Amino acid sequence: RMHTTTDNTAPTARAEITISAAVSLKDAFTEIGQLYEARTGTHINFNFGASGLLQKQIEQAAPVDVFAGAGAKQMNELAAQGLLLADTRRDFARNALALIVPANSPAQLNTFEQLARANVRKIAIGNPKTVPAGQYAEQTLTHLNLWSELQPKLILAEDVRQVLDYVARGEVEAGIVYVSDVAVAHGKVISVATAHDEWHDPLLYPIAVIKDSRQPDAARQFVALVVSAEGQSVLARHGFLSPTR
Amino acid sequence: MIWSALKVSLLVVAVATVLTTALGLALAFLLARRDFRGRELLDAVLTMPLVLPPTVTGYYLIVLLGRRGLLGAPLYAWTGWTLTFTWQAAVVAATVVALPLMLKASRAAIESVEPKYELASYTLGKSEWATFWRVTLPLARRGVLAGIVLSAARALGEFGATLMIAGNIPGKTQTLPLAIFEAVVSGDDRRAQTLALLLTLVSVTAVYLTNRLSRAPRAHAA
Amino acid sequence: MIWSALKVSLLVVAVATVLTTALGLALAFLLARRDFRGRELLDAVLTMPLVLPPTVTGYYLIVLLGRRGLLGAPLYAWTGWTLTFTWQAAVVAATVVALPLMLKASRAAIESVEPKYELASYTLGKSEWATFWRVTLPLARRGVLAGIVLSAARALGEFGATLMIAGNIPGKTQTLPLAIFEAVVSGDDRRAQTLALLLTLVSVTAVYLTNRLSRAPRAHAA
Amino acid sequence: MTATLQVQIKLRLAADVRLAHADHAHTGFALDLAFETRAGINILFGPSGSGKTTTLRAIAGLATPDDGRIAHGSRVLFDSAARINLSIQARRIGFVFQDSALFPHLTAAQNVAYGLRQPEQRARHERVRELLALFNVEHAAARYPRELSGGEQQRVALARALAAQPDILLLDEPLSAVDAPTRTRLLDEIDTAQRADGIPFLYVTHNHAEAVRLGAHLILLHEGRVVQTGRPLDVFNSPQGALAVRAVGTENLFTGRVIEQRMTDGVTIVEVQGVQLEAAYHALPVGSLITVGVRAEDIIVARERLTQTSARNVLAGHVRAIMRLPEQTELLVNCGVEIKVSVTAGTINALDLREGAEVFLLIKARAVHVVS
Amino acid sequence: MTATLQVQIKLRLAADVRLAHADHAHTGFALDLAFETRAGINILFGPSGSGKTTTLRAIAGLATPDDGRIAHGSRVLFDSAARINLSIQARRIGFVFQDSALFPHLTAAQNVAYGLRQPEQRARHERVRELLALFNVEHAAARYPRELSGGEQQRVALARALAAQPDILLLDEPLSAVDAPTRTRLLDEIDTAQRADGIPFLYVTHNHAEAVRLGAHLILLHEGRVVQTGRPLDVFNSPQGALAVRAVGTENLFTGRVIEQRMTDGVTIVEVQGVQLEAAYHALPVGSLITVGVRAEDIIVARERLTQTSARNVLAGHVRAIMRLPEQTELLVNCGVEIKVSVTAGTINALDLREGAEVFLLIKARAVHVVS
Ligand SMILES: Nc1ncnc2c1ncn2[C@@H]1O[C@H](COP(=O)(O)OP(=O)(O)OP(=O)(O)O)[C@@H](O)[C@H]1O
Ligand SMILES: Nc1ncnc2c1ncn2[C@@H]1O[C@H](COP(=O)(O)OP(=O)(O)OP(=O)(O)O)[C@@H](O)[C@H]1O
Ligand SMILES: [Mg+2]
Ligand SMILES: [Mg+2]
Repeated sequence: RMHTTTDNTAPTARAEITISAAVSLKDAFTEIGQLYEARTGTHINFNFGASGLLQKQIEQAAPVDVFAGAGAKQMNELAAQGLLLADTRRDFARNALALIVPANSPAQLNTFEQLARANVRKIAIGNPKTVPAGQYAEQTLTHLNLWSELQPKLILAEDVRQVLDYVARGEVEAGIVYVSDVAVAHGKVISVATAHDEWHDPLLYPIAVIKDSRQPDAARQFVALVVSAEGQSVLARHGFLSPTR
Repeated sequence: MIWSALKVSLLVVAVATVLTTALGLALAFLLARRDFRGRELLDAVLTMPLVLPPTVTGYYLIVLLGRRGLLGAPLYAWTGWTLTFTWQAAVVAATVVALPLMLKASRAAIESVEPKYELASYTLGKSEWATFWRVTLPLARRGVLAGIVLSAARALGEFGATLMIAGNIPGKTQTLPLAIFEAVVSGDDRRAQTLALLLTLVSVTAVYLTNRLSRAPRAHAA
Repeated sequence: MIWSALKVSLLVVAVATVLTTALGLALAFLLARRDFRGRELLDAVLTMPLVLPPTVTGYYLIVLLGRRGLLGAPLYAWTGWTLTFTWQAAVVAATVVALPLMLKASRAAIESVEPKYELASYTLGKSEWATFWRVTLPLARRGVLAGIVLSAARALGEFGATLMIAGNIPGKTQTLPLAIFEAVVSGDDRRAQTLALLLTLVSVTAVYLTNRLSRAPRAHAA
Repeated sequence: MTATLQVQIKLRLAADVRLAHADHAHTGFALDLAFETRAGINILFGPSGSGKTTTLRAIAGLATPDDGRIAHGSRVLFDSAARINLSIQARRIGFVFQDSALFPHLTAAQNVAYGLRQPEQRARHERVRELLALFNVEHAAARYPRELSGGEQQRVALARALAAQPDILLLDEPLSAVDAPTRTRLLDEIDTAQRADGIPFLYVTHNHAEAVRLGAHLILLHEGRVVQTGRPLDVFNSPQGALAVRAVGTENLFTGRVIEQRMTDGVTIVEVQGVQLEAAYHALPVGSLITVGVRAEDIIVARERLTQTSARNVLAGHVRAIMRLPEQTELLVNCGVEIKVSVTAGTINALDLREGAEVFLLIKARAVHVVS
Repeated sequence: MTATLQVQIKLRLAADVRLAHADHAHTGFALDLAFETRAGINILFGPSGSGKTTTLRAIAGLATPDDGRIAHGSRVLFDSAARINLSIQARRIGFVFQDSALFPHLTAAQNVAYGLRQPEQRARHERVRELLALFNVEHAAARYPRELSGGEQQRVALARALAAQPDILLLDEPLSAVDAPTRTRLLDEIDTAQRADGIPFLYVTHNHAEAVRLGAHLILLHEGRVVQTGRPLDVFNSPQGALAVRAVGTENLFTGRVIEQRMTDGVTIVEVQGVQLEAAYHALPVGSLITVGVRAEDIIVARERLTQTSARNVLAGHVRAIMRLPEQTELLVNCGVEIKVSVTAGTINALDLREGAEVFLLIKARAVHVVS
């Protein structure tokens, strides 16, 4: 099978598209992908990774048909470079930021503001420069006037999983992740607060077809499926909120 | 899917190890036995992939070999084919990051071979080429083998650069380490553990067997 | 911030290289010159950090050495200090991932030393310890040096495991590779290039100097 | 006094046979021997491949016998029954290897210094110079082994072994690459060194002259077994059995005492069992014990007593035996001592020689050479 | 016919001096020599460290002279002026190294096979066996070099070099670790091999007997310079200058022709420049050219002619010169050929010897040994 799919640009007997998506979307998209394949007969190559990395690949003309990011930043930058089929961009899901603590935390933490307390010595967030969740966490903390004060406590992780691990293993007293990520830690972390939408930019998940796509129609079809009621219900089941409030 | 990751990994490692070995040996010989300007500089530059974060190496690879890359663009124009997101890309990534290991280990081993044996071979009428294969290499075999094991292991574990240039496409470019990464990030700890165990098993077995074989039937001092 | 990353990197590499060298030599000697059950298995297991994705290694390190880790918990209870997010953690990470390189390269080199020289040293009344330092090591020096260079380079480039256990705290645990990664992924190409150039410069210089020094004043065949 | 070294070992060497060579039958070598050293220099003598090096290796602890016992005086170095097997270092045995085995990363001077036991820097430096000078390799002090000639390497190896002041010294053909004149000088030095230290030396050689010159005791090896032991003279004069004969040649060797020195005539008078022999002058005090050799080929037989000849020794005797061998004939003549004389077949007839015949042996003083 | 090898080179060896040893003055060695080989075996003779190995290395191309020219017949191997420097392989020069340099990862048989030129497997196998047998090391065919004794290593190295069928063969003390009886056999084999191939052999040794036995031509080295060349006999008989004297000892060597074989007497009659000498029987056809040696110590001087002695040779002659040296006295006696006789100082007086005196030299047939 590996060999039959080697040639990813020439038209093959069996059509296939490549979808680069934020790794946090893995479970939801895999499910939607199965629906799609069953329906269209087109094979999907999923390429899950950090949004920033996926963006780099697309900028270097990787053969990608659809990009689904975990934040607006990467998509905006791709759009600015004219790498998207402009009319195909949609926001397909929304997320919220959760403040999490270890399951057996002694810190008695209930609000974001309490992060300033002395018994909270370390806080893990995504690296704002590379991880979308980190960017939103920064906005949130800035909005709450905590950003500069908390600086010395911050541990910058390269992906959400790292934040979860730190919190789950008690290396930090608290962390900020997406609401949809909390389930991944299998109860080792508890979400104690959720950030208000107005504390940060809209936490929207955009999707778009890449301009260089060889199968723009198949790609559009996938985007359509994601934003369809069917797709939305799969996403909802995996903890994502509807893009429209 | 576990098996497909194993299959991809084995394929990539096999091809990459062959490439690394061939390239590494050629370069090691050049660096060890030829005196030319900028020799040590070349050695130092070839060590770079060891120092750069693999993701960054991967990024530079994609800049070089991607569809719009310095080499990738002409290739695409010529053949309509691009390396990105193919298993061959994973091979390239693994080869590039593993090469310094092969190179350094073999160079040291080749340099440690006493020249008198090579000279003796020349007086027996053997060319430099024949002498390299039949005298130098056998006498340097421990170091060379260490280099091969190191670079095969490195290729097997390669992750960052592969993710960048080959992507993470299950059944196609998703190697064991990538599968582990994906499982970990998506919270599938069970799967992650299984995969890690598999990876451990494969590599421990391979290294163990190599060690045993390389020492049988008995060690001869060079 | 570039300079602070450089400073952290140099500190970490310096300490990690010393540790790797000491540990690697001891283990290499053990594996090369002592015959015990499970020897090849130990060798194979010690190769693992090369194969596992560094983040996985990092994760295991946290499980072992973190505040609630197997060894980390007692340490924390005892001293109130925890390794995680300190520069020492970066050292540990770098040491663990670099060790296999040192180990394999030196083992091969030590095994390539003709036993007759060690035996000659024993007949001159020198202990195994003295013989190791004064005969075995000098004769194995090329391979050992290659091991040191490889592991120093690997330590300098260490990224995944460090990120996991040491965090990415500018001025404290943010090493050059972490800074580069950040710059590349966040699209700050200018900064990425500057940093990569710096890293390249540091490592090329170091490797170049090591090569030159190790060959001066002239090559002696072992 | 010097403690003797007692060796009694069995050792099988199995070559590392690979399948490809299963057709070669002989792949092993078995050593099975017992001997004891005497005070002074002991010679291990035997043809190439007879197990000389292997024996030394077993004694030094570089090879472990399958069975047996090695002791130096009361100190047991190895005993398979008692499960004793001292480490190489603990044996305190010096070893001059057949292939030198100089450390390639050290200069000649550093190689010698390596074995020194004194800690003091100046003393070390001094001693190194002294030892290098002793063996005529001062000029090569700063050279690395690969920059030394074959003979120089051997001499540095000798110096290195002596530097470590071992309790026993094993020398494996230490002068094979050295030219004859230099060798003569070095043999003196080795002899002197032995006398100074008083430790047992076990010296491997296949050179007759070296064996006789140095040896107090000789152990004759053949195919891993001791075929004869004794004073080199005795072994060479009366080899027992075909194997021993093969190694010894046709030398008459006598031990006697210097009874007079005629400096002006350039002769030394030696008395051997009541018989006086004039030998070329050799500077030894009167009364010294001395060993002299006369080759069977160097003796002339006459039926009349001659006076006007340059042969300073004219010994009267009787033919005890005539041995006709395929290519040569040997007389055994009793002149008080038994002397082997090698003659041509024609001589027997020409001089009408038979058992009991009275003969005069003419031996030049210069043909009576002092071997120790 | 065999093309001669012409060598004319200058080469400085500088030791790798480190600062620590700056106090050792002598660190370099300079070779500066010119010679030409003759057909047959050429002996490179000289004391340890005189540059024999270095000379061979330069010829084979393992070391590059600073200056000079090396040619084999019309084929220029090296010429500093013309900037010619053939690669080692292109020179087609075989080299038996002083330290064997057998490949440690190959067995004795594989080492020999390594150099073979024939491609056919059976022929190769056959040839390897043949060569190993020739040098008496068949039993060790399957052993690795470190499992071989010193002498066995040398013999395998010899076989390996011959296997490659070089145009010139350089042998660096190839038999130094071999016992005397074995050596005698091997010298014959080497001689035979040379005659069969007809290529020039350059043979390094510091063994007199080997030099005389094998050598058609001898090049005497001292401290990197050629001090004398010629037939080994001539060089040893009349060394010119103090340096040459040092190397040659006290042998009389003559070339003559076999004129009669008295099998029953066990003697061979050799005529040397009109003088008949009886030598111990040697199986050579009448008419053969032969070289015989008589040591100066083995000759007895008499003032009267003796008949009833076992000395088969009684030569009348006149004392030409008397040389009194510190420890010995030498007569030069003219009996048609010039013969050196070594006597004690006392003999001179006792026999009233002076220049011009008539003397008779007594030489046993067995003392006239055939050297080639
Ligand atoms: N590991 C081994 N396996 C098999 N045979 C061996 C091994 N080592 C040595 N031998 C054989 O044992 C015999 C004795 O070897 P040894 O080196 O003791 O001889 P030697 O008397 O020192 O000879 P030489 O004078 O040539 O040095 C040789 O025939 C050699 O080939
Ligand atoms: N690289 C070098 N630097 C300095 N001197 C050297 C070097 N190589 C050899 N020599 C010296 O050159 C001299 C001649 O060496 P060579 O090996 O030619 O001697 P040789 O005649 O073969 O002696 P032997 O009979 O002892 O083997 C020796 O004194 C040696 O120490
Ligand atoms: Mg030996
Ligand atoms: Mg030499």
